[in-house]
Amino acid sequence: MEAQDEQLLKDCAPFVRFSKLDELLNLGRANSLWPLTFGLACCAIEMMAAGASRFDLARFGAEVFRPSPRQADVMIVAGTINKKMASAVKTLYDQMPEPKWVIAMGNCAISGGPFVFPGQYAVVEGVDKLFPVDVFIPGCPPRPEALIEGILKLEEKLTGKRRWPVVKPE
Amino acid sequence: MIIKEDSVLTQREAPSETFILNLGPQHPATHGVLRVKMTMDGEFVTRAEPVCGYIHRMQEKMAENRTYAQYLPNTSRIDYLSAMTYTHAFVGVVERAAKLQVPRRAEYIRVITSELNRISSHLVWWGAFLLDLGGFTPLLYAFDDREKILDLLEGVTGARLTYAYYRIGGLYNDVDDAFLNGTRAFVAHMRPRLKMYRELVTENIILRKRLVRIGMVTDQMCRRYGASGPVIRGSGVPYDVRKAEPYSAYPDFDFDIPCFTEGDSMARYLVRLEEIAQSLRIIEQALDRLPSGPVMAEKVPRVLKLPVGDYCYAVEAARGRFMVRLVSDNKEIPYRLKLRTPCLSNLSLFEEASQGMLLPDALAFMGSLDLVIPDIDR
Amino acid sequence: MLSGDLVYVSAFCLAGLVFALGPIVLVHLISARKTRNYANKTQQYVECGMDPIGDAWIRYSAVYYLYALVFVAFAVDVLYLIPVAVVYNRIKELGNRDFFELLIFVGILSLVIVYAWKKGVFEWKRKTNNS
Amino acid sequence: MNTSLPGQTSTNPQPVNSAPNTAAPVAPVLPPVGLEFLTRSTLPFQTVDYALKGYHLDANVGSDKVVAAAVELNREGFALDTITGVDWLAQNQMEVVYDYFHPLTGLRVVIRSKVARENPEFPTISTVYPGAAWHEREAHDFFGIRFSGHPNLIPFLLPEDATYHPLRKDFAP
Repeated sequence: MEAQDEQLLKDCAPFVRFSKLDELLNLGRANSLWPLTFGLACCAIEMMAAGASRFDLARFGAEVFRPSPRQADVMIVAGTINKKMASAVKTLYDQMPEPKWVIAMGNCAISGGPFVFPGQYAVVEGVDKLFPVDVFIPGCPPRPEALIEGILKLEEKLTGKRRWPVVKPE
Repeated sequence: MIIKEDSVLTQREAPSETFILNLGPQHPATHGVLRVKMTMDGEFVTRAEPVCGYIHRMQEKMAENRTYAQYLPNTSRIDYLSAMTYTHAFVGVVERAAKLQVPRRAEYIRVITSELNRISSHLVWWGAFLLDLGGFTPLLYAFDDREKILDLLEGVTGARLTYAYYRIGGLYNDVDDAFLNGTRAFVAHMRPRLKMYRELVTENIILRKRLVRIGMVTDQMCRRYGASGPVIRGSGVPYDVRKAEPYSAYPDFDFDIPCFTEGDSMARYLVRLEEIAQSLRIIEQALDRLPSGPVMAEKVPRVLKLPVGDYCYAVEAARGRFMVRLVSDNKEIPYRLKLRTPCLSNLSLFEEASQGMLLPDALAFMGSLDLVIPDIDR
Repeated sequence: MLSGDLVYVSAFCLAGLVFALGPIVLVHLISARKTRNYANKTQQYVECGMDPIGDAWIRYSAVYYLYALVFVAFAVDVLYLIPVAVVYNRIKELGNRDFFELLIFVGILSLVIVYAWKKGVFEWKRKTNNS
Repeated sequence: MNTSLPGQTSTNPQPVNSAPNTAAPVAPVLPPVGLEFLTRSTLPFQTVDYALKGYHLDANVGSDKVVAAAVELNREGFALDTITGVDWLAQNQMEVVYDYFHPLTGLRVVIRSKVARENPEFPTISTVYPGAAWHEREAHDFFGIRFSGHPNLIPFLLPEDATYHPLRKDFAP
């Protein structure tokens, strides 16, 4: 019986593949990340440019920008987090349903960026001081291609493999 | 069920209570982190009080521990949509205080890049404003054109949004032929596009119903709140810093100030679209008469110490009058740097102008003011 | 014959039930139980980042209810149009009578709009005396 | 609808939504247009070299005469540009500079006033210029200048419970 089973498995290998349900779900989630429109400052304009006609985020399934945290999967923190705004950012993070991810876009979201100087009193130096961040995109503001690379990095984090070619600087 | 004594059973006309609606920091129509506490009576706004400070980034405090050259990148992060004009004001006030003579070619290139930046800023406003009113496709058209401008400016300055292209005394580098030919091609491409925008959107009856006679702002109200730019030009006062306080190379060019007298959101909308046409005219004239020569003043002192005193320099940014007030005490860092930003004054008339408005009209009115929130909070 | 029909109808009801409750069960099985929160504001119903000011249980103006009634009227209207759509134009000898019946039915129902228009529902007229 | 402003007569009313090509009268650098109000004014104005300073007229008044200056400039048709606080730590003084611009003549006027640095107090001009309310709240945020008579002098850019004044020279975070 075993020989026949092996033979059977070998015959239908190209059509049938066994894996965990989670991997299937993650594949679906990775290709339809709904970002939360959370544009704070300059990076928001580059995020809009990424969503607009030339750097089309729709190619990666991430062009549906949801204003409400209840319907968003990933929070792209695009801009400077202010101490007065920190509680609002945390509230929005709490209101997002699991599974949720955070992309820190721009130097301000990574480490306070250009607004860190001795005697600064208003900027939270980095979003990871408020909640865990999955992908950091450096730049001030990062180019739309960098945001797309960040989303691809997040997809790689979800599914474990990278479907899109990696751009090598020649 | 406790019947309150003034409950509906005993009263003929039951008054509906007002509730406070938080048009909070996270809202698609505020295009940033502006919070407006709106006291609503049903659908009508009885009092709308903007609360700012959610993106306050201490620009003026930073000026007090940065030398003049180090502060340059900050100026393009105050209003990142018209970054060139803001850098122009800061560089202008330093040149005015140090009595530096900027070469003619640098002034012309500053005018060309500032006007290109004004067009790209109006295009972002146009796309986002129609997004607020519910039209999704114009944003894609506007950003498509804007990318052409960004390619031109990126070729010369290296940045897409926050250029620190101007230097104290001139420019970072000279423009190449690709930029000049590309700009001419862009001007030729943009004019028919403007005609298409007018047919596609401006003559659309829904847009006219949403904007005509909505958000009325009188010229007296503009003056008392210090509003400037398209807001005051939409209310009948042709005030434009390029004409009122001529700076840089603007006196050499012949252009008009679009001015409408209705003072409603439609007037402000038309002023901005007309301004794009005027900017194209300026760019064309500047390209035709672009002088040759250096782009940097000869002797710019390495360590710049400005004479004691206070100096002002005002420019016409995309949103209005941006003025830099510099107080110097002959050290290499400014003693005090005040940034008079247009959006703060333009928004300050929102509270008085939006009383009694319907909520959707108040949002259309706020969109027509063209606000950039870090410009208010600095 | 009777049992045949009974099987048919019960299958239909079962499919409807599965169609309705299926996603709820599936989501309960697959999705996470709770979400990470750092300011325990998960239950806050307002999604603008700020705590709501004042109470939501206040006396709204009647215009909202009238607006909802117009919607309900047309929802019921569509409810009756679905079976019509299934058998529309099936019976040849009726000619286009079913079209006119449809027209009369929708016409009567659109009187709701006329009534609402007259009562000033669409102008959001404020009935409060502290206008 | 188009009430003519004092000083200059403004443009004639245009038909709806046409683009009239009227340009603002270009203010020559020296002598600037619209100086005739100087004859009527009671403020100690000195003319200043615009090419160097960026404004035309400068007046130094006591802190009590600030509202009178605002009333007069409002009558002349000026618009409030901004209110700037400057902390002179060395001279132990707190200075407030009121900038005005005229929307029709492009004239730039500056009114400045100084008080002791301990608890600086200025009368509010938001009764004359409602736009000044926010500028005054911001000056209060950054310098702790109290504007008596201000409708709601709560922090404008800083968090609601902020008691520190960051732009004072002796501010330590």
